[in-house]
Amino acid sequence: MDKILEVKDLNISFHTFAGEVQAIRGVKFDLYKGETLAIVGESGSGKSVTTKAIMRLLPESNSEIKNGEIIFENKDITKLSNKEMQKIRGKDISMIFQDPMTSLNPTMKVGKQIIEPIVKHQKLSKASAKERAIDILKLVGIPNAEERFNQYPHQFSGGMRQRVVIAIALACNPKVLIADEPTTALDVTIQAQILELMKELQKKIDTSIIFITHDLGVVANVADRVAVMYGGKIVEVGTVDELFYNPQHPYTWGLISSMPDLDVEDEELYAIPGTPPNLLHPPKGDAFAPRNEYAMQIDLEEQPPMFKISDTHYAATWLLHPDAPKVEPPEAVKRRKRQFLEEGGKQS
Amino acid sequence: MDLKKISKDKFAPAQIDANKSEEINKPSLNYWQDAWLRVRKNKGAIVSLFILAIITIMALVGPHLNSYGVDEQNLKHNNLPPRIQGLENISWLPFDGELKRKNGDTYNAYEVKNVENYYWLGTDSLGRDLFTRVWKGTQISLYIALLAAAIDMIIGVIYGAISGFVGGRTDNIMQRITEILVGIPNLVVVILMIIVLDPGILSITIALTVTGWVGMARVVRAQVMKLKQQEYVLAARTLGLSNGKIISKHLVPNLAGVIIVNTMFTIPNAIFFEAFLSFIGLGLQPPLASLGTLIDDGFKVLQLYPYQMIIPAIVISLIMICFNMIADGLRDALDPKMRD
Amino acid sequence: MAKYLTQRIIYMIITLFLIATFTFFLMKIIPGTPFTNAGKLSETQLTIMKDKYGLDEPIPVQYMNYMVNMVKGDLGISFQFDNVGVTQILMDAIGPSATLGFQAILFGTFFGIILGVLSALRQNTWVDYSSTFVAVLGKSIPSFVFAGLLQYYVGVKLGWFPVAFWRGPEYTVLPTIALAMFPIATAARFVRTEMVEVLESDYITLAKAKGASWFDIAFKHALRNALIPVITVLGPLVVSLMTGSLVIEKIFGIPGLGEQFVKSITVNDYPVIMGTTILFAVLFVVVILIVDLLYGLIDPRIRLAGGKK
Amino acid sequence: MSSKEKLVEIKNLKQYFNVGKPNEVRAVDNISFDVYKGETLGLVGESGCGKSTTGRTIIRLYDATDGEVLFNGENVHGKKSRKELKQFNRKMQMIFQDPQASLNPRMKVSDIIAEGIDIHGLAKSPKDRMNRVHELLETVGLNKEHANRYPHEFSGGQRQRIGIARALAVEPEFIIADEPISALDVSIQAQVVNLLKKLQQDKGLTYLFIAHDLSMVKYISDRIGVMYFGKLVELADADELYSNPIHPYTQSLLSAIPLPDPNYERSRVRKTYDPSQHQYKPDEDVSFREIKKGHYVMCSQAEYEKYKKEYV
Amino acid sequence: ACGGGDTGSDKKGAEKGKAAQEITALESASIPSMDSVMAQDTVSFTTLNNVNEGLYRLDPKQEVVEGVAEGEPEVSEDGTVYTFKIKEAAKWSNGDPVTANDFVYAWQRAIDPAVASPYGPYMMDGKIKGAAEISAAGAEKKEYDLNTLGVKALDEKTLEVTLERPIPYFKSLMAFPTFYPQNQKFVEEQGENYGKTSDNLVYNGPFKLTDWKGSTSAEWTYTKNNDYWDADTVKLEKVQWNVLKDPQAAANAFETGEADVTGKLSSDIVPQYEGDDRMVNWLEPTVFWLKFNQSENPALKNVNIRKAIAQAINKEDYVNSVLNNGSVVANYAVPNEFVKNDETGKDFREINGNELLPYDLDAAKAAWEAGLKELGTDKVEVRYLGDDTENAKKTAEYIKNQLETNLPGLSLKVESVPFSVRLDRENTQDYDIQLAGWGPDYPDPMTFSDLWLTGGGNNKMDFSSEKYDKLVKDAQTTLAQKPVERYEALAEAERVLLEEEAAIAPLYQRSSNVLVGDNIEGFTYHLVGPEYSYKWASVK
Ligand SMILES: Nc1ncnc2c1ncn2[C@@H]1O[C@H](COP(=O)(O)OP(=O)(O)OP(=O)(O)O)[C@@H](O)[C@H]1O
Ligand SMILES: Nc1ncnc2c1ncn2[C@@H]1O[C@H](COP(=O)(O)OP(=O)(O)OP(=O)(O)O)[C@@H](O)[C@H]1O
Ligand SMILES: [Mg+2]
Ligand SMILES: [Mg+2]
Repeated sequence: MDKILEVKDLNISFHTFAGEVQAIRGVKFDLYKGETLAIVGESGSGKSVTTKAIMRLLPESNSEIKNGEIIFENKDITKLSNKEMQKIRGKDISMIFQDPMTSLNPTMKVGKQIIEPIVKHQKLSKASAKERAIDILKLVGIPNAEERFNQYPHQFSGGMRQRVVIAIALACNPKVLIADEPTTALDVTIQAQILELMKELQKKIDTSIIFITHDLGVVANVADRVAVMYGGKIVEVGTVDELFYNPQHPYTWGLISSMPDLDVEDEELYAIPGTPPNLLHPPKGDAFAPRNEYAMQIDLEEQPPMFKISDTHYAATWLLHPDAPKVEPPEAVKRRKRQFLEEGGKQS
Repeated sequence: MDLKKISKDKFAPAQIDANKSEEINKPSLNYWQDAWLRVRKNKGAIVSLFILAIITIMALVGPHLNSYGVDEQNLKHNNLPPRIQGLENISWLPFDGELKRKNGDTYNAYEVKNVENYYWLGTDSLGRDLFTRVWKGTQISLYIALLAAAIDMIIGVIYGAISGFVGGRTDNIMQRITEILVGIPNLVVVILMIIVLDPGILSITIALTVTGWVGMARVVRAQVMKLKQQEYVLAARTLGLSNGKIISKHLVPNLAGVIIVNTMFTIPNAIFFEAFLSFIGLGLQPPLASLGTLIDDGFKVLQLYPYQMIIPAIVISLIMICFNMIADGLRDALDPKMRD
Repeated sequence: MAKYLTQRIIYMIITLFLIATFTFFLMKIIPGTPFTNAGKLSETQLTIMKDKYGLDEPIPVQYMNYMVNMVKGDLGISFQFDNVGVTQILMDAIGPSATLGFQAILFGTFFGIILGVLSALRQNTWVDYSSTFVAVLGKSIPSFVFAGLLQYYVGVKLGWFPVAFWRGPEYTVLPTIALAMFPIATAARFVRTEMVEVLESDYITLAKAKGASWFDIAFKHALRNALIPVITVLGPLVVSLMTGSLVIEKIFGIPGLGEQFVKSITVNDYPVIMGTTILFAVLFVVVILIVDLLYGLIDPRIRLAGGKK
Repeated sequence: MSSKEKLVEIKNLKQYFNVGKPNEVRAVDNISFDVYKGETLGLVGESGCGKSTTGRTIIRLYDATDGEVLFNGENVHGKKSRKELKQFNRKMQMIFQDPQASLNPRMKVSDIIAEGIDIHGLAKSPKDRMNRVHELLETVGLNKEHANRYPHEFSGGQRQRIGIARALAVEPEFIIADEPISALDVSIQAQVVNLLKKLQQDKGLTYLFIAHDLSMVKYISDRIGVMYFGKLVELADADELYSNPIHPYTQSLLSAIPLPDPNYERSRVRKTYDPSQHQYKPDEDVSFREIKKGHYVMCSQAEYEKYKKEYV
Repeated sequence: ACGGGDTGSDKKGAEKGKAAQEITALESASIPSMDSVMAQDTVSFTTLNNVNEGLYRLDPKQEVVEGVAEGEPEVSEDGTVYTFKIKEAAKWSNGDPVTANDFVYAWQRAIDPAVASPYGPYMMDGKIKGAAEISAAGAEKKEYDLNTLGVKALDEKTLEVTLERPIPYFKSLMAFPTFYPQNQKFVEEQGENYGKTSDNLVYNGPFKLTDWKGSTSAEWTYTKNNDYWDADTVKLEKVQWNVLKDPQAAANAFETGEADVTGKLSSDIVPQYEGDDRMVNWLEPTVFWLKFNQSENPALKNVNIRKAIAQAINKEDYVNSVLNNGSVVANYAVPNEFVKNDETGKDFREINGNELLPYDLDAAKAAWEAGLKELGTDKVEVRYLGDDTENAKKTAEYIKNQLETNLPGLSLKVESVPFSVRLDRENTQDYDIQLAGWGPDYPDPMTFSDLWLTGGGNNKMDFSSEKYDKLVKDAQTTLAQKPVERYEALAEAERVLLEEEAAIAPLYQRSSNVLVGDNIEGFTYHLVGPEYSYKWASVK
């Protein structure tokens, strides 16, 4: 598979009143053509910052890319001029944001908002751009597209607005689509529709998607591969099956076990203790160590490297060091693994 | 890094203090300290604050820095331009006591009038020392501004808070009242105030406050309508807190940012309004002067004695710019979104 | 919509009625004499004059008469001018004032908005500081000073524009600029504040993500959203500018309302004071209504529903 | 749930907004249910269906348009003296959705928590007051040092725990938790849910738990009500509802829950719900009927029979 | 082609060539009324004076010369009946002749209570026979007969006027616009509209008013009236008027050539033109003084206190440094360069000179001490009422400073109020000391002297001196036809008023300054009534 986007050793800091926030501390991943890469991790772990860096949407006033490259079609995005970047945005790489209620301009007709990137990037006339926009509206499943074209966002329901946002993102058949928590603000039924829609569209235009979410259920639904972020780093990456059925990082274990299982009753939920690290003063060693019940001396002193588990599966935890004591993952994780083996057995 | 080189004992379980993970390692800053931190980073605001402090201090001590009194008239010495010891020989500084005639000639007014004294900022048409008068005027302008702002804050905030919080018919009526107040030209209201009260600073202050608070009330009302739906207000209600307490304990403190910022904008308006009143002859009674009246007086002789207007104009502009910069700084710092 | 409008208009009428009543009684307690030559008038003559202007009737009767006539559109006759109807005076004077005010508000908001937008786009840079500086200057220096400076330097020294009078478009240039300083300043300050906020919103980020240029972002996306509060403050400002800036009118010799108003106040020309106040109030409530309707035009969310969210 | 004593009875509750105006909203439209002492009743449904409004009307943040709420057999709505109201405020408390928005940013944590104590005069002295605050902080898993800090210094989960402590301060019997975990991080949600469960066990609390995350609701609730457009469409024991959803909306809702299981997700079939599928006649009596003991569904007589048949 | 440029050069060419007889002038206010009967302000009077004419008018030397009257009137022995002949050539601009009836009509209107002219009764009561009675009847809402007014048309061109008592300056009164004729037919035809615009007026003066759109109009034009009996004297074809209130703006307009004549300059502008030939300066017969209200404040009832205050103000400094506009110190109550005795040709001021109640610090202090002793106090508090104009405020500041410095124990509370309020408070005598001024309506010292009669309409400060009253009454009655004795009596009255009683404290006599382009000849100002005449003006 071809790599379409490569993020190499990215380090990003924010200069704030309180000091330097090291939001991204050496993030590295690849995106392949046509795949969906889900990035999960908790709030503040740097998911949005990473993707905003790809779009070059970080606030100019206080953000700084300290190190690293973002290679897209042999160009390093971090080095492009604003003009060049404007050409890429919306055309080659586009983005969907979390909140459909606020990401549309309330004073601009929906149609105009869709047309804008089309006119800008594809140099179409207004009329043909309109045609195209209506097509896309139909594509994302908006009934009466012609009529809706001339309406304002407030006349749309939340789910429909998110579809419009998706339509905007797809207007120019982007090569990469970044979806930053596109369904978090929606309720489950609409979320399900949107997810289905995205998958369908991906098939049609063959884009690569970076899909950010907290929700492991959603990840299970959409992702081909998953990257788990914690404290400004990617701590585990692998295919969706590897990640759900054979997770290696204790944070991933924590995440999976804290989800209630519909079948299991009345047993206390697993909760990851403590609070996320403060990136103003990132810990010396493994950022997860203070919340890690399996933490070792070394976790407090040194950051773990990425250990390879399989060709597609890597995790950054000292537990994978050959000298580390073998630990058992939590029961919830093991149960999944068992399930998987049974079902996997059945399938094969 | 060579993975093999790590000594085995490093893989012993670490001692993690469970409580420690809940620890907050940020220093405890309350909201105001936090805001102050941010204001401090805003150079414009800090410089402005500093200048304003100097102006305020000068307004208080300035009139006593030389031997001339505020109303000390010496007609023989009238209309003298600025002259400062030591600076008088630096030709590019405007402190050499020279004036220009209409035909372009310059002459030294001090020599012409045979005056030995130094008037740092010159004298006015009654031969009063402008240095003393400008600072005295600053005092009055600042006083008017602050007093007006204070009343504005009190009436505007209370009115707006009640109107917004109670809502419904009360709100409707209160809104109509403000509409009527704004609908009547200021001048008419001012006349009324001046009839009812003795002319002077107090009546001006009250006059400008009669309608001056309406802006504040509107802002506060809008904010209160937003805030009263906030969950912490609802929480207070479920706990059984009375409406008055909710307004004073929960709403007003959270309006502080808006109130302060709005006040900062009110202050220049108040100063300006006073100048306007003086201009149309409803303002201060002589020999009191404010910056506004000084500008007004100076304006009349602008072509002959430009310094008489320029000096108070510089002071008033400085004050206004400072207040505006501070307002901007505060607005950014007290941003309700509370960026960490 | 119709229902909403009716309701608004009823409120407007009530407001106007209250304002008229208030001013009427205010006139009655104003000190001073309405007769400019009172110093020369004997008691007998004062009696005759009062009789002529109906000032000898009991106040409630005067009030009723005034109100009834007002409803009929008759605002009485002026004391200072001989036998001239107040309506006539106001109609003569509003033209120049309105023209000036209108031009000033257009010119002022246009430049104010540009200044404000630039400020917001380049927050905390020299662009921001200098535009703040200009804006604050516009607010802190009384407009008569600007007027005087413009008249002397641009009119007399440079000779670019006529220094005074009211005869044609070129005569409006200097007073318009002088009058526009305040709206420039006001618009600039408000636009900056609002723009800063709007520029942080999600839909602006989305616009950027679409590849929009900064120009499109500022003027197509952000400005309109930033304009609502600006309109709120500019609305009443329009009225005060339209009804004339007395000082500017005086300096430039413009036969407008402002001058008229101040003069009528100083000579206690009650009918003119009242008439002007009522005109002002009418304009004010109408402008407020227009502003409310404009909200809808600018922000479709408020449209038609009739209420603000 | 040995004793099935009713703590709260909601009878034909209605809450309309903007009554008489063109934009009238029937946020809660004639719903009735009971909450038993010591149980957790979950309330789910899509966004905007009236869950929060139901909760807020019960606690009297809104005056009900119609219907009544009985607490311990006593009507909560209707005329009340301040004292009675205060009394009632102590017994019923609420936890809010947004831990950020529900804490006054200008108040210290100790003052936030002590607010209820102050209002109801539950502390004898300032020292006693502080002790109570410390106790409450410990109860929710925070420590004394946190008392003097401001809300913005805390993480979301910690803030929500402060909100819980505030509600507990007046020792209520009944707590309405309006989406207490929706705004929280996955890794933190579990902490809060565990805490709520523990508190229920220790203090015998009764919860009305509003959420739209159905897996959490199932985990914490004894019974679950499903709302749709201001109406309660189904009410049953948690397990029963999950294993035998009857109302088509419930079925659709359940089929939409994404599970953290790629295999399952790959094979998932989603059901859609279209209210017109019922084809009710205009005069048809659509009401809440008991299909099985404790399992109620909003349906017409015809549907009732159909469901009953299918159910067996 | 470039139109703008063309017209520009055309204009220049015209200006350079033979001087067009057109000038532009500035006025500080619009014309409130063009109905001579209703007019009550200088702008109206000035305009009326240029577009209409009474029996007589004032010339550049301030002498009374023929207007529509033919030669001198016939005066009866006792000086109470005047018979005027009206010029045959006197015509209205609509072609009608000016007749005696036009005067009768106008004067009857002026006194008619139903018309309520503000100036009519003021000018006529006590002078024209029957006037006061008609006013009084009107005020009491009684019947009155306008024909009882002492004015009659003996025939088409002969007018007879009967006076209450002999009035030595009566002829000059006839130059005052209130006594102008009105074309009855035209006025009645116009009805309500009479005087509304320049089209609703007829003219019998040197110019016709054109382009005047009514009272609020900010511009108007005088156009030469070719039907005027003395049209040959009139050189100017056109005088274009504009209202410009701001004095600095007026000077600016003058500088750019947009105006050839400005209105009166404020004292701030005058120094800018010091030594400039284009500034025309003259002494106005307007005197400003402090009035002491002797009705309430016990201190002001004391003559020593009044004298002290009157003499404690350095007027020289005040006039030179504060006013600085050519105004002169006034140690008198009747202005200088105002009236000359017809018989001796000497200025009234020559009798008393300029030394009544002058600035004298020692005398002031002595009087102050004495006054305080008499009052038995060492602190005196008085209120000072002044206008709220810039100059008046500055004056207040100066006077306060002078008095408080020079008279220990005196404190002055300054109250600056709008003009109309000051008038009102004068009427109700709600003041202690007031800065006021008085300008004459006719050229005779009496216009100043009768102000201070006991109970006089303009006294309004409870000043009462039998001696003073007698002297003035004599001048009005027994001495009316004896000019020399009459002046002596009035001068003696002035001495009593100031030196003995210090009833008022004169400050200064105002000077007027206007800018007049150096291409203009024959610019004419007047000291009484209308301010300017353009009949004799021309462009060089
Ligand atoms: N403009 C900014 N200024 C300062 N710090 C920032 C800024 N934007 C992000 N950060 C910091 O960067 C870190 C990562 O933020 P990011 O938005 O990427 O988190 P996230 O993983 O997307 O979280 P969420 O799930 O809440 O969206 C956080 O600590 C945040 O405080
Ligand atoms: N104060 C109010 N005025 C008018 N309408 C309201 C008000 N509060 C709520 N509504 C409306 O009532 C309906 C129900 O709202 P509610 O907040 O109860 O829904 P919800 O089920 O809690 O949704 P969510 O899951 O988004 O919290 C919505 O349509 C909402 O717009
Ligand atoms: Mg994010
Ligand atoms: Mg809700």
